[in-house]
Amino acid sequence: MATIRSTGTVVIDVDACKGCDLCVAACPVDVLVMTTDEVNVRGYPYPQLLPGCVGCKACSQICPDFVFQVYRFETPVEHEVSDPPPESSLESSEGVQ
Amino acid sequence: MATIRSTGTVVIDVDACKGCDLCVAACPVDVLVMTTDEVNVRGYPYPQLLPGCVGCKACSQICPDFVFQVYRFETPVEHEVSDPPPESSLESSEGVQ
Amino acid sequence: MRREVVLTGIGGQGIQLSAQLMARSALASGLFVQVFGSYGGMMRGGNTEATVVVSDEPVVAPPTVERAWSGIVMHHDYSEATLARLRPDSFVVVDSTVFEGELPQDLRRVSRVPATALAIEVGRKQVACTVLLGAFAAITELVPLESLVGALPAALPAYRGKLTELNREALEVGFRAGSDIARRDAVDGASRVAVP
Amino acid sequence: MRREVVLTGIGGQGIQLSAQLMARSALASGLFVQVFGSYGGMMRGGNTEATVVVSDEPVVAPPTVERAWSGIVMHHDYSEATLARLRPDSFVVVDSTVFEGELPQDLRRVSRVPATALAIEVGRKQVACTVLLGAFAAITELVPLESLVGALPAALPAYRGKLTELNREALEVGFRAGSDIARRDAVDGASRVAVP
Amino acid sequence: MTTRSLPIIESTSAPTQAAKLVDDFTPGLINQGAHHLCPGCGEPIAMRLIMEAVEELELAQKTIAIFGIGCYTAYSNNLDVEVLQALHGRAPSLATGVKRSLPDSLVLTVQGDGDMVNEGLQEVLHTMARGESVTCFLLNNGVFGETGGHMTAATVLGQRTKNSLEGRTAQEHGYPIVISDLIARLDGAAYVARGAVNTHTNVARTKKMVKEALAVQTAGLGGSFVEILTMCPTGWFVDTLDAPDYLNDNIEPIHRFGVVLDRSDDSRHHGAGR
Amino acid sequence: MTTRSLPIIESTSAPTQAAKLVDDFTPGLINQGAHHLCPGCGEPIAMRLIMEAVEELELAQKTIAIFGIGCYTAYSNNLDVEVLQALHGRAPSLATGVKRSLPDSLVLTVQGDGDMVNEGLQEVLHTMARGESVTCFLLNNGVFGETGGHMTAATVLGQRTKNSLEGRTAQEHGYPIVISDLIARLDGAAYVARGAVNTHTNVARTKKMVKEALAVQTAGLGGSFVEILTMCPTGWFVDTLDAPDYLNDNIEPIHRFGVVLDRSDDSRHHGAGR
Amino acid sequence: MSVAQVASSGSSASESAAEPEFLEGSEAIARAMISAGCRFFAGYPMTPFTEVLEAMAKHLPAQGGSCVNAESELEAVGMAWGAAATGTPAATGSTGQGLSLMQESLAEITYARLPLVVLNMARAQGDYFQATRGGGHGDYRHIVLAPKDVTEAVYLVQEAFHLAAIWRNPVLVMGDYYIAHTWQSVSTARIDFGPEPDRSWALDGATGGTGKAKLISPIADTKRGDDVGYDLAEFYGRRGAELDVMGREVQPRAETGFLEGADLVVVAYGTVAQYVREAVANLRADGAKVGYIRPITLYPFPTEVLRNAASSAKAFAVYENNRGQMIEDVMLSVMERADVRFIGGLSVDSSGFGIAPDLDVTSVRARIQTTLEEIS
Amino acid sequence: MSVAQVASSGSSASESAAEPEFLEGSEAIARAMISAGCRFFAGYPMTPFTEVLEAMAKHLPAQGGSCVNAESELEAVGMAWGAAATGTPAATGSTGQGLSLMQESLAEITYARLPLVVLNMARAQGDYFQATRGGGHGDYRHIVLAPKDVTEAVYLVQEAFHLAAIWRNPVLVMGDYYIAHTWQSVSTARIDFGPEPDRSWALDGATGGTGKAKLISPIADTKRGDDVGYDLAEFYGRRGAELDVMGREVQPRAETGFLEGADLVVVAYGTVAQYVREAVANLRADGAKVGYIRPITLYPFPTEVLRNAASSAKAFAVYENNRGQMIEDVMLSVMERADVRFIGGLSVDSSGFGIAPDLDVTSVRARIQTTLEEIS
Ligand SMILES: Cc1ncc(C[n+]2csc(CCOP(=O)(O)OP(=O)(O)O)c2C)c(N)n1
Ligand SMILES: Cc1ncc(C[n+]2csc(CCOP(=O)(O)OP(=O)(O)O)c2C)c(N)n1
Ligand code: SF4
Ligand code: SF4
Ligand code: SF4
Ligand code: SF4
Ligand code: SF4
Ligand code: SF4
Ligand SMILES: [Mg+2]
Ligand SMILES: [Mg+2]
Repeated sequence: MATIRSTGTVVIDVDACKGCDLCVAACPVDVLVMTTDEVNVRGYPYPQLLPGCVGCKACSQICPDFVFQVYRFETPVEHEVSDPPPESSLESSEGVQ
Repeated sequence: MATIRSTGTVVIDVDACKGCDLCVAACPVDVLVMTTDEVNVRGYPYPQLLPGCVGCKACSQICPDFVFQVYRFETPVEHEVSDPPPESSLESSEGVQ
Repeated sequence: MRREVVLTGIGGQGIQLSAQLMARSALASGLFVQVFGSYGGMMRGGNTEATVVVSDEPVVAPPTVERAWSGIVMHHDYSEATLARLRPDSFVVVDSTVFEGELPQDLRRVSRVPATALAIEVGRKQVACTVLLGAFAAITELVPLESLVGALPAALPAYRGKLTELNREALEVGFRAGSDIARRDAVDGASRVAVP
Repeated sequence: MRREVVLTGIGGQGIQLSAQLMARSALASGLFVQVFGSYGGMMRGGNTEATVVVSDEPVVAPPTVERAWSGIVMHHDYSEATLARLRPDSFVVVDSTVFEGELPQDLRRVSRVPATALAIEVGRKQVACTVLLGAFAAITELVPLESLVGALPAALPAYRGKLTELNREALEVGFRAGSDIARRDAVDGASRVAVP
Repeated sequence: MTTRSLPIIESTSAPTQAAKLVDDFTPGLINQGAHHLCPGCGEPIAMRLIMEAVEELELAQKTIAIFGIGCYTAYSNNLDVEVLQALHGRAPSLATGVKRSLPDSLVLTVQGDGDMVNEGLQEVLHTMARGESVTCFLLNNGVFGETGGHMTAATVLGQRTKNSLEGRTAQEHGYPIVISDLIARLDGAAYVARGAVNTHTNVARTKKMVKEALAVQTAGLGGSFVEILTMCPTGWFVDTLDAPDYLNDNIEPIHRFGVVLDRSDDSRHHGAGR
Repeated sequence: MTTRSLPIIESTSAPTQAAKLVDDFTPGLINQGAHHLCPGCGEPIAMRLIMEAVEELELAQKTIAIFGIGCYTAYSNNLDVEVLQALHGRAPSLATGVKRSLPDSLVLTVQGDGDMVNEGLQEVLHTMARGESVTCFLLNNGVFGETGGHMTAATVLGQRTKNSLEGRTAQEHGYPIVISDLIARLDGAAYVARGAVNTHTNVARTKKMVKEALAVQTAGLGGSFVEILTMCPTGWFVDTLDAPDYLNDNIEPIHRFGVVLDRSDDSRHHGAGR
Repeated sequence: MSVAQVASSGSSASESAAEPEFLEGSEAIARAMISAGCRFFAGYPMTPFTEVLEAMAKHLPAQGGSCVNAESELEAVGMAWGAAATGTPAATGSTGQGLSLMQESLAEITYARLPLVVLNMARAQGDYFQATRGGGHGDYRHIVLAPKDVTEAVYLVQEAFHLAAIWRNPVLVMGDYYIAHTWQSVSTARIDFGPEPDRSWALDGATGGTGKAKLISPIADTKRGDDVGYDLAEFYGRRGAELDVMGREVQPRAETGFLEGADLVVVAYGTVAQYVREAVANLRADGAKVGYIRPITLYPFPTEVLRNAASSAKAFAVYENNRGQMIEDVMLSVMERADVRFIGGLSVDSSGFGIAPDLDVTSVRARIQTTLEEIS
Repeated sequence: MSVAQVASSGSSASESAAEPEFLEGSEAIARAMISAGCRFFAGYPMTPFTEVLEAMAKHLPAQGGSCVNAESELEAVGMAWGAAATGTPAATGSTGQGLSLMQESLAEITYARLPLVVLNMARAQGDYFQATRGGGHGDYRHIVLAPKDVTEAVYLVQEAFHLAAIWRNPVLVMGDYYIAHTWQSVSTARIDFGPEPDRSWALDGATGGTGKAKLISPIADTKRGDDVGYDLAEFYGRRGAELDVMGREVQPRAETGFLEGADLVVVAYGTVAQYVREAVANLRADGAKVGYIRPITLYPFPTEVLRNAASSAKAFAVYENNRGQMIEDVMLSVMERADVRFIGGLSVDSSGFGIAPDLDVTSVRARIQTTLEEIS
């Protein structure tokens, strides 16, 4: 068990997504993952949010389909998780492919 | 009295001339002069040759109306003249304007 | 014998490829075929539609038909005009993963196959229509599976060679799903729609 | 009263300017005028022609006339069509320095003025037609010299202002030459052609 | 595939905790985000950043955007600025007519490389040479996306396209035009820069260029021009996720990122027009 | 007026003394010298030197000359090489079609600055960018001579023309395009040079450039391009005799003489086509 | 001779207070355009359009307008398009080749429903089909006006701006070398054609950010704000219907002369018609039963005028300076109610513009005479 | 149903030895062009012309030809012009806007008397006027062929090269999205149309330095070798006369069906005519007295065929996918011998090409039915 702190969060407009993965690659803290077993109304996998978002707007700025709304919390939010977060966001971000 | 030597000469197709003066300006030894009291069939003054041509083709290459044929003598030709040739061809060439 | 099949979907689902496979497979069986494909409007992801006419005598028909014998329906977007071309007694196979539209009331039979889901399992969403074609073949017996697979090399552009394998799998997966449906239908007593 | 004058020459002789001077001078006398100028074909030095119609009532005529009262002829090149427009009883003034062509047989009178030579004396070959116009005015009395000179500023483009003086001189030189001819003709008993 | 088993955060609606909205689905000047461009296409990203720049500079009510013809044309329908639709290649000339008629407006064009470097090369060059106070944006993806991914006059050597399946070669297909560098040679141009939308940092960098270009127009300094390299996974025969790297590795070495020309400090330089 | 009183040499026919003809009225490849271009026009001089270069390289029977539309067009009638008349601005595209069909021919175009830098800017740039093995000649006099001396896209600032009577200003008329320098930026171009015909020494120098350009074509190295500055006393509002100096003083400082690009040593560079 | 159908140019000149000036046709046209409100002009030199361009460049800036020396005709028409989209009364034009280059844009400007005046300062009359049927792609029409001389050109050019504004459609004015190069004393003062329609459709940037930002496009006129995109069928249908209305409601016009009792009616337009009129007048004076019709609007074509004349005439002779184009409109009007013959033919001088050698009253008269003999 | 007037495509396919292949229309057209000898092609992508361009790029180089991906349509037509001047059988083409851009060159290529095949892979049928009257400047015509399907396109495209060579004139082939995108089994083997005319007029450089070097120009065909310059009047006169001869001598063609006893004749061309034919056949089967005529040559128009039909029919109904253009040629043929009505109209889908929603047998049939009722 560990605690992950999110200083921001996103709203994901799932049905707008075209599954291109660009957001996942862009997220500097690697908190976006694509669905593997579910597709949206257009038949695309789409991203889901894990704890740890920093509200950096990387995803929203790179997303070609305007799927994200980004918020920054006034006070950070803590999430209890079973595993520790990955060491390097960059490596793990690549690992998502 | 003096002697001027011509190592070349030109044939001038007077009626083809449009009186632009470019040949006169081009002649490095200043042996072309424009008529001042006669015009050709199109109403233009045209160049005449004085002794001293060197057959350098400056006139024929610059003439926009292909008025000149240029020859080089196998043996230079001497002309008797009353005045000495001008000192500097460039200055006198400008003087012709 | 003359069979008209209309296919409809959105760009990137493989509609045109499926029409080609069906056509070449029918040609291989000595039938006459005409295909008309319409796709790519102002942008990607637009409508794509195909009309396949298979006949045992030379086809002299306008490129589009208005009374089709059956349909392959990949998506609800833009499907309206195509669905309107179906004969009252025709039947359709539908990609149940994504299709959310209305179908005409009077169809003889509707077979729902989760083609996109199966395609993603195969490894590429883009082969969804090939999956549905496989199912269609199983249900209608208009063309045999082997000849569909055999048509793949000719129908895929040379530079897309690596897709042959994926599509072969998709056809097989779809064919299996279609066979299941056909079997179930037979049990249910639904009327067969295969080529007479 | 209606007078048609046609002018012909090659580019650079001042044909259009002369037509303008004649027209504006006639306008200044309260007459009605129409001018049509044609010039500049594929290249410089091509044909240039003008038609001036002067009348004491408003001019409603096609731009070109085919029965002109008189002509101003600056050069033989291209002059054929223009000369053909002259009435049998018309007359022409000709630049004798360069004109080498044939004139129609039936002209009432031909006045030869060495316009180009005179223009070169004035200092610029390009004012040759203005010289001829001066002569024409003296011979025909269609327009007075003063009003031709008066028309110069309006007829010359602003950026050619320095030419006003040259052209004034040209008009005067020509007028003098024309007056001489007119006087000589009068002595010779040649019929007058001036405006009735 | 990730092996982590972190909890998925619910993200279908705004957070219940106190939070500030820092980026919306679409910028204020895009009426409608949804579009039919391909997955992973760079063009909507470019459109977003241009519209954000206009909004941030508070120029929306002065803007007239003139569109060329390519995949991006679909966007003419979605923007909340006034749009004038041009023919293929002709946008800069329309822009000239608009700007001369409305000297106080902000006039921008949106063209692709096919539209600008092929069909309309002459128009953009003349407009920039003249020093027209308009801003031209080039969405350069190295292909005619719209017609199915054919080579353009800007396609780099070696690139595979629908009509250079083995990769563009100089011998068969000629050499590409490096358009921003060419435009920077024109005396009428006051600002020329090249950015990209393949990473979010490039997006941010490019937005600065866009703002600078618009400022140059507002100041009447002459022509301004921003080339934005965009991904076209469809035309490039690459997966959407590989496209950003493909751009870095294959296109950027020829069409280099950066400010190519900046005369914004030269107050003697000024645009044409009245 | 000269004050000398030298005798006038009779020069209506060939000399009676033994002499060698070193220059004829017109070069062998000009059927007809007489033309209706203005007194002091530079274009016939340029045509002469191009035709001399073709003759000296013994390429006459391979040559197809493609003409644009301007005063020089009159020359299409006079040359003793095959001529294909193009529309205004379009010559380089016709040249491409000819060269692809007859790869062994020598294909050259003759255009003016109006024809090339205005109406057909796109065509020459694409042709040179592509690296088409053709040679394009530009007779640049800074005006549309043919229509009466209007400003072109190559007219230098300050020059008086029919539509810039007080001299071209950037603010009113935009900036000029320095075309050879622009073309030299194109990877497909193999040889780019700028000469002039305002003096006989420049004529000689320019002839060398023309020969080099044709040699580059023969070797299939890519596009070759020679700009020739020509006098247009009519359009420039200057006397014929002042025109050569006007060119030196006003035009050459912007459109500089010399070889701008020479890849003729780079054997890896090659033109497009088959 | 009676000048029929419509207020001809004569009346217009008198409407204006300003004194007539002695002007070259090209200059008069330019001044008339400015009087009509033209504030944007772009063009590329080509004789005899050049002359108009020069005059616009000289006069327009002083009126607060812009005249751009465009780098080519393609660019000129593009610039005019841009200006027109801002609601600025705009014009462009060219000659022959230049007009051909503009066809793509002229077609699309029509779909985009923009007012624009286009001058075709033609060489000869070979562009009749292009003008009346549209040389570009698709299905569109321009209103086409064909003045016979400078005075009428000055009137029609002004009216062209009015018609363009009313119909939000390009209006083509057919001039030629003769009109451009003829000097006449004319008034170019503003003519009042009644109230101008509103231009609230025009772009000025102001609707940006309101959620309803304007759109001007050849395929739509409002943004749909959905993700489906434009509905071309709907738009083209609507635009087509508007064009139909324009074709029906614009008043066709013609000048007619000597029609009473005419066995033969000669049809000609533009400058050519001036020679025809004079030839017909001569023949009438000699007792021949011949009249003429001069279409002033080439589109819509004055079909009724011809049809009415066909009820009494035996034959029609069409004189065009081309190989025969307007003759199709004449035949479509007359049908088989009278014989239709072509008596024109292309006539050009060595420059391809300038004076048409065949065009003089004597030879026109001779052709009419021959036709009269043939039909009697 | 009888296919009238001319050897239709059916016979041509059987003439060739080669086995039919299953090909998309665009590919079939490309192969047919190559079979016909085409060795130069240039084009710029635009749906549905793109597809032909792609196929040419794929196949032409292997035959020793050149296919250039031109940077624009203006450049494409220029390249084709250059190639044509060397005597190389050449073609180009485009769609809509692209064709409009080419009008200037297409006009001048015609004056220059060069053979060229031009494909108009049209969207809808709005370009009828442009094709048949020439959208460019001046007075010229192209031969215009309008196939109804892939099989006929393969035939006519080959014949186009032959006609272009014989007449030294551009020949336009009107295709569309349907033809480009329809797959059929067709043979694209070479069809023999008889001996090819000589091409000694073509440029190859060889006459340089002979004193008689060749010239190809839109305003002259030989150098005069004097200082006067070209004689445009003479040249245009000659060229015009050649065009007249071409217009008279090229055999007009049409397919006709069910004309016997038909009260109503429906006229349509191209793909549209396929729907009309089927609708007419249906109606005939139900006893309606209706027939059809499908012009195959749009220029020269098969006037006689229509005129003959007019002697017995009460009315003609014209179906075009546009606002009515060919109807003028129908009226010029039928005159007032029968009533002429327009039953077509522009029908496009949201892309502006692709499927025309109105175009199905039922709705075509309904329009014909209505007309039948109106006239009875
Ligand atoms: C005159 C003309 N020719 C061709 C076309 C067809 N066409 C539409 S978009 C396009 C290419 C667009 O390429 P680009 O501008 O790079 O935009 P992209 O699709 O790559 O975003 C072409 C050739 C056209 N619309 N108009
Ligand atoms: C499409 C088109 N537009 C305009 C013209 C008119 N025109 C003929 S020559 C020319 C200018 C030529 O200028 P340039 O090429 O510089 O040649 P110059 O006369 O200066 O030698 C123009 C605009 C034309 N012939 N075609
Ligand atoms: S806002 Fe930043 S941290 Fe949060 S999901 Fe988006 S990219 Fe990741
Ligand atoms: S970037 Fe946007 S469209 Fe692409 S996967 Fe992420 S949310 Fe979906
Ligand atoms: S050849 Fe030389 S020296 Fe002789 S006249 Fe000519 S320029 Fe003068
Ligand atoms: S250069 Fe030629 S045209 Fe000019 S003055 Fe000399 S001879 Fe005459
Ligand atoms: S084809 Fe390319 S540019 Fe067009 S929408 Fe798809 S990815 Fe974007
Ligand atoms: S106008 Fe200029 S370019 Fe033309 S012929 Fe005269 S001097 Fe030469
Ligand atoms: Mg692109
Ligand atoms: Mg020039």
